[in-house]
Amino acid sequence: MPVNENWKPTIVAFCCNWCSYAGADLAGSSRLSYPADVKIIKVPCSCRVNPMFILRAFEKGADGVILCGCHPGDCHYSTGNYYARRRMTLLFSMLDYLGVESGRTRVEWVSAAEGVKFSETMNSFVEKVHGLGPCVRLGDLRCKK
Amino acid sequence: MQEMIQRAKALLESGQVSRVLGWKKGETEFDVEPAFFDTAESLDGLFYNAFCGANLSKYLIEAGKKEGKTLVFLKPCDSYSYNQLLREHRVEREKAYIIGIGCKGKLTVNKIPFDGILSVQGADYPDYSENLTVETLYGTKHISYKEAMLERCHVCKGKEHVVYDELLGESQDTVDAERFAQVTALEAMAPEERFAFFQAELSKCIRCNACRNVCPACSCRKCVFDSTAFDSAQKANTTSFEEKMFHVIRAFHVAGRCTDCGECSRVCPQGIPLHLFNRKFIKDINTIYGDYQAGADLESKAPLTSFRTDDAEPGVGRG
Amino acid sequence: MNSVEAIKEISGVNPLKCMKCGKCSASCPSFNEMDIKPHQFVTYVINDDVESLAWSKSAWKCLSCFACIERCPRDVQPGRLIDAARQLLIRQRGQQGLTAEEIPTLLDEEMPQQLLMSAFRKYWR
Amino acid sequence: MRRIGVFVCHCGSNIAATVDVKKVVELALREPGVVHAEDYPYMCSEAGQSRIAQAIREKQLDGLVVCSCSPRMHEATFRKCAEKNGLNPYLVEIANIREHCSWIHKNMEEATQKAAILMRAAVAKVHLNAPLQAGTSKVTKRALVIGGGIAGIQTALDIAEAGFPVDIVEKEPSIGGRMSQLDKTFPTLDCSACILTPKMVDAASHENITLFTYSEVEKVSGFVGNFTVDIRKKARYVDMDKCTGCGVCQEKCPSKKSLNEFNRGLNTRSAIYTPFAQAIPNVPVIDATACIKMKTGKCGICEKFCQAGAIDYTQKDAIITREYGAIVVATGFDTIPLDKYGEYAYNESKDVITSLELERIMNAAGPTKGHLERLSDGKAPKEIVFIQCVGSRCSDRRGKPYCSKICCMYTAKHAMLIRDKYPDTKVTVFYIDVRTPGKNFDEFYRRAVEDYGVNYIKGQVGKVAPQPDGSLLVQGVDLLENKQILKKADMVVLATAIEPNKDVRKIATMLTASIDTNNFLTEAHPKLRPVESPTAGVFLSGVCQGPKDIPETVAQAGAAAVKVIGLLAKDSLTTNPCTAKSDELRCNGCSQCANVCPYGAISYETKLINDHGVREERRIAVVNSALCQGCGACTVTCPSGAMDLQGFSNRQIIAEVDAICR
Repeated sequence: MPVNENWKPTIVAFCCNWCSYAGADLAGSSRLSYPADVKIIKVPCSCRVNPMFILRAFEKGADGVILCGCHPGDCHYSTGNYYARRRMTLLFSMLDYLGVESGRTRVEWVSAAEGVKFSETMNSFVEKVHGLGPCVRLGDLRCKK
Repeated sequence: MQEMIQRAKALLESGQVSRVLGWKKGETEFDVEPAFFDTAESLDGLFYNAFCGANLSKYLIEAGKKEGKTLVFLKPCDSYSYNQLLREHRVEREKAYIIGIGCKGKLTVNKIPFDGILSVQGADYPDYSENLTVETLYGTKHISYKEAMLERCHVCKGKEHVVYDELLGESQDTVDAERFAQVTALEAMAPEERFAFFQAELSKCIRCNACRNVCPACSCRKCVFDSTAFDSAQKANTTSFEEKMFHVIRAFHVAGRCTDCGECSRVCPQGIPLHLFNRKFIKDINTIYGDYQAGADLESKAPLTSFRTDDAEPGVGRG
Repeated sequence: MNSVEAIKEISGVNPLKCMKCGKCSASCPSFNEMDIKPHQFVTYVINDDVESLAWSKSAWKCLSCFACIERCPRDVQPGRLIDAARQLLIRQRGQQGLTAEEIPTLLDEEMPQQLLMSAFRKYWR
Repeated sequence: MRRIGVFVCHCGSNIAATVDVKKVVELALREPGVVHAEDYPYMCSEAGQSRIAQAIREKQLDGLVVCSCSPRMHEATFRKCAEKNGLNPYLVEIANIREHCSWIHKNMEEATQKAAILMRAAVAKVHLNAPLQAGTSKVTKRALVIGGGIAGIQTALDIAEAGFPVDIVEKEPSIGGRMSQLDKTFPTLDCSACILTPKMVDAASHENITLFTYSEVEKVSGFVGNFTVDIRKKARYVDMDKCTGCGVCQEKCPSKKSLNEFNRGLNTRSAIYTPFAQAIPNVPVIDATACIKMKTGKCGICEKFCQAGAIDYTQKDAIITREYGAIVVATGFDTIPLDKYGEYAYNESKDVITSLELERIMNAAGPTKGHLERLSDGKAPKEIVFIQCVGSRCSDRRGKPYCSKICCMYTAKHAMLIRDKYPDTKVTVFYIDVRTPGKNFDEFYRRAVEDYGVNYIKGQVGKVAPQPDGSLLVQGVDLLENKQILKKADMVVLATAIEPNKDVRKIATMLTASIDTNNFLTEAHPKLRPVESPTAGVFLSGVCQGPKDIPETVAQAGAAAVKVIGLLAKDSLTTNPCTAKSDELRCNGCSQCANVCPYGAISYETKLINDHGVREERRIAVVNSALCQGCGACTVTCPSGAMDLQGFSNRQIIAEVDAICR
């Protein structure tokens, strides 16, 4: 599907308060730009992200959802991101199974010191989602044409 | 069947149990439904044949709230569901007297491709014949037993009961297919094909909630889809969140807890192969985190409430 | 790929892990016959000086006894580097080691496979 | 509906240069519930805050959204401002339009649009914010110190001096730890016992300190301020109240073949024993595995000779349950096993010893009564080789990747002491680097070289080969001379790496304190909170946190004590109100949430529930808000959505999602 160059994707980024949100702050204070399409929602820990939030975002019109948390082993709550990792592994695999483009979901571990990584991650993720175009499949899952 | 009735009567009369949970015959022998029996006389109506597919374990949640013990007949695969409920503290072991009943594969009338079915012979337990004789409005027809068997019996987990007080009757191995073959076949398809497949299947859904109501893992006192906690209770709205995501969310909620009992697919009035969602999670769990069978025991750690520090990163298992 | 990269790839060793403790040289039975000592070998690789290694006696004096590999506390394992340098030199000179057909007659069940391989490279015809 | 005020900060030009703040204000006023919106150059300033105060009063606001810098910067400021003006602080939300917007975007239109969306999400969230009250929990004014070495003793003494009761749990029969095994201490060379024993006596006699020796921590539950700990007091078979410490039992005991742990197994002890003469308490224990009476029922000699009648073969382990407000881990270290280092011949030759064994040999109470002797033949060694970094700085499978930190100094000490006492004994040290940062440390090492003539060789030892004549052939290298060295020695001393005590993993698990890959306990912050564990109420003292020498250990012990005192000085603790909460009407009691809770904050109780007229007993989850740290792991395992996180509720996050995707 040819993608309109002027089309802007909607991207929701869930960031854990302790590492990734701070990493995003560092990207900001280091003036490392990434597209304005990314909107960050702060959660205490990556393990707070319910798969329902991700599905909800897609249902309401998001084109990509990314979850960022502390690196495994560095979780502020010691184990939260391990659970998040399992949940997202299974959820993303399911979405892929349903035929929803796998490029629309991502998990990335970004520490508070990784402003550069945060910005690079967002840049590459937006580029990927932009290439995929507007997300229609999940919404159309129950609308046979 | 007579053995079952006698044993149930004895237990009821001795006061060891206060009621019996089993099946009763509907209009025909292929129309069977779960039933409670409170008296010895009523037990004459207890019925068990190859159409007793219904998993009785979930009824024990409500039965457990009543006085005294409930005698229940559990097929091997039902006992997994019961064990899982036990694990989740939804039932108390002391409140049930479990007779593990033998199983030789369960049938569904939906797989008998004849019109005007009047009766089906050859499905009596414990004796059944290799071929079913089907009386229809248009004459007598034949179909093999296996052809009319539920999908889940072709990939049966095994005929061993994982929990019981006593065993009754014999079982017979029914496995003749690979459990994950359907999932694997779907995975091998192109994303567009998969999408088309699921879109076609899910578009049939009428949101009758039969799958949810029958599922032993969907035993929440109040379903998330009936509550306002997620802004998800919007049954009337066709473009709502719930409408689109119901089956995905349901599958995730039972992931790691689903015993693969297959009831969802059995009861779906639209014939949607709902087990394909649950079985995808089970397959992923098995390949990524190691084999796990929900309900097999009470101790092992469930895949979604445990972890390893060297777990795979999200993205594995994708096409 | 330059020679240093080739040595790193063949040996699978990261010479930068070396902390210059000298345990390799302390363990080496051929130390006195070597012009470039085992611990120096690592430094030469780090400094991209394969030329000197190529003309050194050391590559051919190493007995492949693996004492340095066994004892190196940093997993740098100079013996592997030396062996890799040897392989590289053989390849560059275009000379061949033993052929596959000749190997069975030389096999000794007691002999470690690695040593066998290393010796084949060294004592080519 | 909430009456919400939106405050858009310019942050000078930091925000205003890229975001059209007037436009954001204008858009804010269109959002439902927003009754006030304004912009100001510096919202966080006194003047900015007074504008917020004024708006709260005049427009009766019950929700604030501040569009400004990161909440990590000024969330606390604006919450305080709200609280001062009668508004619950948790009714404030920050839209981060600086770090997450103006600083990274150049296009004003785009940035303004994004700022407006972030504002919208914050407004949507604040509609659902509930006023939260920080709870309080009481503090049990007693501390537990696990480990009775110098770290534990010092921490306990400092806490006790501040007036708080402290218990020390020590698994050995006596307190004193590793330091009691040392002969002299660097860099002053004063006798270890001379400086340690008085502290041990102080600890034992302090009215605020209770010693539980020969005891282990069995179970820990609770949380900061309110720990409950089970301590297993192992059977001593000697009545501590009756024993006078006369020592006759040890003399008379016929079973004398047990390895003496205190002397690192270099000699033997009796079955009834105190580990060393200055042991505190000075009450022996009976080693049940060696005692003839306990094994065969015949003997009972100690009982016969005990004037005080203190021997009691029937004693059993006892479990003591005590409550504490804070726990200090001071479990110390041991040397690593040397089985994997065959090249040093440690298992082959009695004359290859570890440095800790040398301490015992040099000590007057040691196996050789303080004479430097070879353990093989009792001869005085004339040539001693020290090998540094045995198992330290090893990134291979055999050793430890870290520097053990103390070895350079104690080896210099040993070398110096030997050269001082036995001037005709030659001492050679093979080293990789000499690391002596510390007050008077390098001077100390240089004295060993310059004043005592210790021969330091830069290079490692490849092999130690025991010779038929009983000597040891050391093959090493001198990297500076580029020469291989063959040296005949009479004794080889290995500076063996240290590792955390093997029990630390068990203890860390009980405390839910995290440990690193080397089994050292992790500090809450490596620089700014070095003596606290990430688990609230658990503190670290000594080598359990990382290699340390005695001065550092004592300093850290004091620092840990200060943190404990600071905690115990409080009557109650304020708890984070953003904790999980279970809706009892929807809870299934399935226990999935408790399985993922890292703090053990979720318990279950059976409660009579009235569910829309249906009254029944149900098993439901209950969150201890003092324990809950608010990660939210439980909320996602809960299929019915009964478990929710206050301040980050399901509906709040979904509202944010909806606002962004709208």
